[in-house]
Amino acid sequence: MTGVVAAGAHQTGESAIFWILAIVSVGAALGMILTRKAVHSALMLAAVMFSLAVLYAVNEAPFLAFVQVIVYTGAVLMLFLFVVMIIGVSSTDSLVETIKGQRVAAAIVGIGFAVLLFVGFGHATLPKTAGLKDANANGGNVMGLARLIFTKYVFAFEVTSALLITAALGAMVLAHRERLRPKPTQKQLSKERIKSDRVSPLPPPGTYARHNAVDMPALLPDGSISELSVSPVIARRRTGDHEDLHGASPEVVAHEGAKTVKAVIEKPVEVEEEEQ
Amino acid sequence: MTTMNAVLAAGGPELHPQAAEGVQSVAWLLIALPLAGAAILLLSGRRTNKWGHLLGTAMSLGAFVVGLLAFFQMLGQDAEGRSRLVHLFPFISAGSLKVDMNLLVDPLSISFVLLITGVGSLIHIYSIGYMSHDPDRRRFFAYLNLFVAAMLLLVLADNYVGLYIGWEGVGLASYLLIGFWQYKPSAATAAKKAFIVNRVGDFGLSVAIMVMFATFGSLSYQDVFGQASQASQGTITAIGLLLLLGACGKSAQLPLQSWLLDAMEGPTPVSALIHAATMVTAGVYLIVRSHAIFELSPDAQLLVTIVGVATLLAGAIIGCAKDDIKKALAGSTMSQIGYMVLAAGLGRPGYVFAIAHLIAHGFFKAGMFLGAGSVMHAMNDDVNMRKYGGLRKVMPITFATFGLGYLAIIGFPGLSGWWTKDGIIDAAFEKGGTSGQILGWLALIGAGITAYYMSRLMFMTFFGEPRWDEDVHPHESPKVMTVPLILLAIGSVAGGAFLILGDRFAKFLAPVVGEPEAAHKLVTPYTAIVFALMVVGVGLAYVQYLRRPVPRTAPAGNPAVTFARKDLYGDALNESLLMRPGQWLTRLTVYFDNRGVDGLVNGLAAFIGGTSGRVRRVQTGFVRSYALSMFVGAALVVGALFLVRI
Amino acid sequence: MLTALIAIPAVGALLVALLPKGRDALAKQVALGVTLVVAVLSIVMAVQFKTDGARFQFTEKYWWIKQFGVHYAVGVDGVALVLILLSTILVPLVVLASWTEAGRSGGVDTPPKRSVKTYMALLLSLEAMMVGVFAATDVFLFYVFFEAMLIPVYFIIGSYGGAQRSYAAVKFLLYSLFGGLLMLAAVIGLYVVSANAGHGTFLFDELRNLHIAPTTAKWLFLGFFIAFAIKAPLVPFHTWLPDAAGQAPAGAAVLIVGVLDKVGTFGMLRFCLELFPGASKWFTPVVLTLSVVGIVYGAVLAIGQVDIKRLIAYTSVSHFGFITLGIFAMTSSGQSGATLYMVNHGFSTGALFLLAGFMISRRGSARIDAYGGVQKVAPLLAGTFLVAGLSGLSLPGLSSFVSEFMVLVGTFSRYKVPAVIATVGIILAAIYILWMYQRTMNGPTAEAVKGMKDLSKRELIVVAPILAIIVALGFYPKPVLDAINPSVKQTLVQVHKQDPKPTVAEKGSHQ
Amino acid sequence: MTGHYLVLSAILFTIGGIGVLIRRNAIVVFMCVELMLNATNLAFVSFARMHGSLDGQIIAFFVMVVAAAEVVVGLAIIMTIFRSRKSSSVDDANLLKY
Repeated sequence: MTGVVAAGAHQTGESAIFWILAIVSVGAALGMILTRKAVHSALMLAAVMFSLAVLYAVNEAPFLAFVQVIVYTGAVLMLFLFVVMIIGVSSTDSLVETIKGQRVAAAIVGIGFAVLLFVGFGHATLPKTAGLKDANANGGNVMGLARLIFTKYVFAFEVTSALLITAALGAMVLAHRERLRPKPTQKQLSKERIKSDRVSPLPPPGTYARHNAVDMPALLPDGSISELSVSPVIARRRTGDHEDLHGASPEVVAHEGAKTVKAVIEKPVEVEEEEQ
Repeated sequence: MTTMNAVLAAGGPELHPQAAEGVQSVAWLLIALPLAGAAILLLSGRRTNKWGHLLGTAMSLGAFVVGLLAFFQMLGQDAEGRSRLVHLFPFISAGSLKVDMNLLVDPLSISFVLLITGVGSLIHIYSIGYMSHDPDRRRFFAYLNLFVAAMLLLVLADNYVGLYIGWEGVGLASYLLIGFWQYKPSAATAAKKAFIVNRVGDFGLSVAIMVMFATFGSLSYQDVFGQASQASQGTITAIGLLLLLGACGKSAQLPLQSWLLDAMEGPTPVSALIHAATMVTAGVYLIVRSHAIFELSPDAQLLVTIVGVATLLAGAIIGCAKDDIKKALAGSTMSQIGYMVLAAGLGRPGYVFAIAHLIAHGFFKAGMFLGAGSVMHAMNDDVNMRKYGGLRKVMPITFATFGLGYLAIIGFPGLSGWWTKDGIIDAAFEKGGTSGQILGWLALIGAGITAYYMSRLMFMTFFGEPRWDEDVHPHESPKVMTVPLILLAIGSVAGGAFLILGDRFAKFLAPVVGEPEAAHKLVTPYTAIVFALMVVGVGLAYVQYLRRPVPRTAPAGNPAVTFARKDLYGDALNESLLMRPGQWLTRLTVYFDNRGVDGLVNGLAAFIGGTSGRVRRVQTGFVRSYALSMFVGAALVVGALFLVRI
Repeated sequence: MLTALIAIPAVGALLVALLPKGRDALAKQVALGVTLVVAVLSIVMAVQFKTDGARFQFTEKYWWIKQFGVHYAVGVDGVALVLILLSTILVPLVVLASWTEAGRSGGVDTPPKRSVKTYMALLLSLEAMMVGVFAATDVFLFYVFFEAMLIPVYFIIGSYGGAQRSYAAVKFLLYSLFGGLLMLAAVIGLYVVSANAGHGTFLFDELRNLHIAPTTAKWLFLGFFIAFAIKAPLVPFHTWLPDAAGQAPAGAAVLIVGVLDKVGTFGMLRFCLELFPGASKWFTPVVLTLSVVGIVYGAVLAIGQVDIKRLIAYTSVSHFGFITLGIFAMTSSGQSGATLYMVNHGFSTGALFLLAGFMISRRGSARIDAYGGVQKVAPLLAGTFLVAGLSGLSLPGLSSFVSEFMVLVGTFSRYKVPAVIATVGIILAAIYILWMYQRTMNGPTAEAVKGMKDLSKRELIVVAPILAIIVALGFYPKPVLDAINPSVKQTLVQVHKQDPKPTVAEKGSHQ
Repeated sequence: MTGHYLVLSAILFTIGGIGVLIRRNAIVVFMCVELMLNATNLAFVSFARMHGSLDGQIIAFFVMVVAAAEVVVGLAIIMTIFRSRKSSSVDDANLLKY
């Protein structure tokens, strides 16, 4: 890809790309570890990965660049986002450090480590870049990689395949929830329902309320608030900052809704009569 | 050549015993018979309860018969051939240490054999009556037989190891017999005390044996005495002093005398046999047997005489103050053995008198102890003389035999004690020099005190008004007890004269201890003094205990009397110097071991445990802490790599 | 022959362990049968042993781990022979003694924990290892047996012991493992030295002739010696013994003190002295000091004990002082005496432990003050106890005396002061034994003891042979000494030491 | 030019490492781990170019595969933990301790 470009121009072009992408990737990386929301972190990571993909391409590794985009940015990051969504997209990390001295220590160790590496690189005498022209000569980069993978690294490759299968199985096993008691049949369910206090289904959330978010309790026809309408899991985690409520808590909103409903109830006859 | 020199140096006793023949070649029977008796009686259990005492007595008598036969055979041999060796079996051999189990039959050992088996058999017979009501009579006879066997081994062994085995064997028998009524705590304690104090003496004997082996490379009498003159003076003196320590333990000489008085807790026949006639005289035997060593070391000899004199006075003083008839006799025993030790320390003229006095003492003291046993039997086992009195009428035989023994011990002219004791006193004076004079006069004073305390005992027991408890009805003992008394009394009367007259015994013993320089003079200037002192002693006792009534409870005495009653504070001294510090040391050591040594170990364990407990806290459970340490580790590894590279 | 002696009990152990549950009686019978067979075999072997023959007899040698020069090599000299005999004779008696005690753990206050058959299986496996450790002539094999022995003992103490059994078991294990570790290091060191010399081997015969640099030899000696000193045990490594012996069931205590500890002294004689003669001589003053301290210190401690089994254990500390003293005196009578002492001590302490065990199992307490006047109610028990005790205090006529006498005489001819101090031990021995005897057996019969039964037939059968041996060896130790002397002579040749001549003879030769 | 890539790689790696240390959300921690892996990949790729050999790229390829496997399992674990503890904070899962 880059072989055709003259050395000097190639240098300039490459450094331009490098500097831009370096700044972007470092910035994104910092952003990733500093934002409070996991979703933002994932997006920042995507940015880093894209930058790296381009840098791979610049480094005469087109195959890896594509793999990076497809596997990492495509598959792995999607997986991340998926899990983030399951766990709760709105949850944010608290910024208060709980382990004493962890941040300071992390900073010192991190910076010390980086300094060590820099010093090492500074002292290292790197040979002149050889370029992959010869290596990619015989059928291109993909062919070159394939040749190595299926000859020299074939054993490692096979092991990797085993690893992947195992990982897939492992993920399935882990994600699978063990059923502790037999699945209730419809008959059992209906019997239980008849025996229970409430035969009818639970009221859906948001019914008659001014807001239809799942954590908004429904208003019953008589204007009272029904806590049954909200799933207990969500009720426990109710944070209350729905933006369209303008800072009011769901309870307040619900009460306002209840007033409105009551007002409506006071005049239903007229309305009906008018209509009739 | 060297042996010849040794022979000359030692004064010519026979050093090359010939192999034994005839009865003497089965001298092992002497030991085997009573040993078999003991084994049968101990192992057979209750089955032999009925006739066990008869078997024991028979075994003892059998040994006596063998001893007599051997003795008569010896009389038929000429003087040079009277030491005979009986080879039994090799005992220990390792490298240069070779000890054979051999027996030496010579005049000295045969004298002891006859005394032990003779007096021993009489006491066996006496015990049949004395112990007739005891449920454990069989065991008693087993122990007696065991004692006889061990004592015979002691005197018959031809080397110091055999002697040592017998030495400890009699110690064991003494332990068992003192503690025969072990359910009495006092008896059990006395037994233990006797054994332990004896062990202190045995310590000396053991070290002496070690020194001998290191010096002479052998432990048989023949080799040791043969080479004795070649050893350095220091070594010889050391051996002598160590042997003396051993003798002190066994013969209850100062400073190891304290056990003998307590040993009276044992049955009275035991006191008669072991603690009067035979075992306690083993120390005298040891010194006389080892005369070749002592003669080479005047220092050791001097110490022997000092110990002897000190003990004879101490024993006599204790004897004056005791109201317990057996303890008074025990004090007397100490005192009389003091005489023998003194004699043994005096060198050649003394040996004969030491052994002669030993034999005479064996008779009269055993007789008196048995007599005391007879009295106790009559008095419901009460030993307090203040509750006796006037017994001569109800117990005529006991009184007569006891009285003869009494006359013998105080040195009434013509009786055994007079011959032998006067001989010792004369020998002390003959030693010459200041030390001879001092020893002689002290021995004289001792004779006077002897007369006093024995008369006191005699008067309190047999004369005066009866002071008996109400329920006591004294009676004469049965024949099985009185016949031995009579026989022993005959020995008390005639033994001394038989031995001393015409230097008969001196000539008999000459092959072993050497010929005395001059024939013994029967009457010396000191004879009169001894007699005078004796009369004074008896008179004093007469005034105190016969003219005046004897109070039933002991009056509070002056400090001197208290001093004597408390055994010259010997026990108190032992207690404060040895027992109490020992107990403290023990407690301290146990504390040190538990807290110090073990504490150190457990402390180390606790330290490791504690440290782990603290280090454990590093495992906070926070993954990020672990990650941090991993990161630090990685940084360190990288840093180390650079350090190596750069 | 030797392999059979090792294999039979090992197979027996497996067999007993595999027996069905609940067949306790059968397990006991099988165990007794196996141990009797082993005992008879070992006696046959002893009879065939030629005292004037080669040093090691009944030898067998096969490759085990060829890469490291490890052989399975066994063989016995006189010393090993008598010790094997000691173990094979004691084990059946212990089995018989544990007939009823095995199921009951730790006396009365603790419920039974494990089955009888496990106990028997552990005993049998212990026997196999004890025979193995004495028979091994390959240092590595010796080490393996040395360490493997700990396992059954650990379980015996830990499962069948008294109230503090787990403390005692762990302490025993840790002490022994610590010593074993040092020894392992030394064993490896030996191999390295031999490999550097051209021929890597663990065979005792080849290592004997190995030349080791003095400094190296000292370190290797220390490695072996500390392991053996812990095992023996020598002051100051002794504190595990009272706990282990005090907590172990009586039968196991017999084997721990009677046989197991002998491995330590045996090792000193066989390995320390012969492999590192120079270093041994260099360390002699230290060892002699420790021995003498041990004799007196152990005896004083024994006097102060209130627990019978602990008391016996401390007397053993004192006696082991005598044994090491004899070994390091480097005279033939000292070393022969020390070896004989190992045997005698095994029997006399064994008898003491067994009898103490019988007594404790009746009363349910090991405290001395819980007894009193036992002689009145149980004369046989008291009598046998007295004989065993007297053997413990080395009464002449009983076996211990001969050995103690030889040790003292042998030591004195070279080292005067230690011998004299050690002799004080005989006084202290009288105190601790007789005082204990007086407090337990004499005096008025204590209330709690009144109903005590005398020895049963089975118990009598257990102690009678031991007491018979004690008396027999006391009067006629020659057969044992004849077996021991040639090996000891070899040892002395190896350390280049001769018996000191009597001073008289020396003086004579100067003239 | 290789030096620049390496420095960039080091910086990214360190940032990732610090992220692992300071973030408590298990998912974010995982992302940081991915960042570290990517950083090393960059180094491998640039080394490959420097040496003129494809081996570096192969290693990077394998790293990606392993990373993918790791993410799958790791996320599944996070899910499981979340399911039982209703939390994805790594600090909450601290029961395995002294």
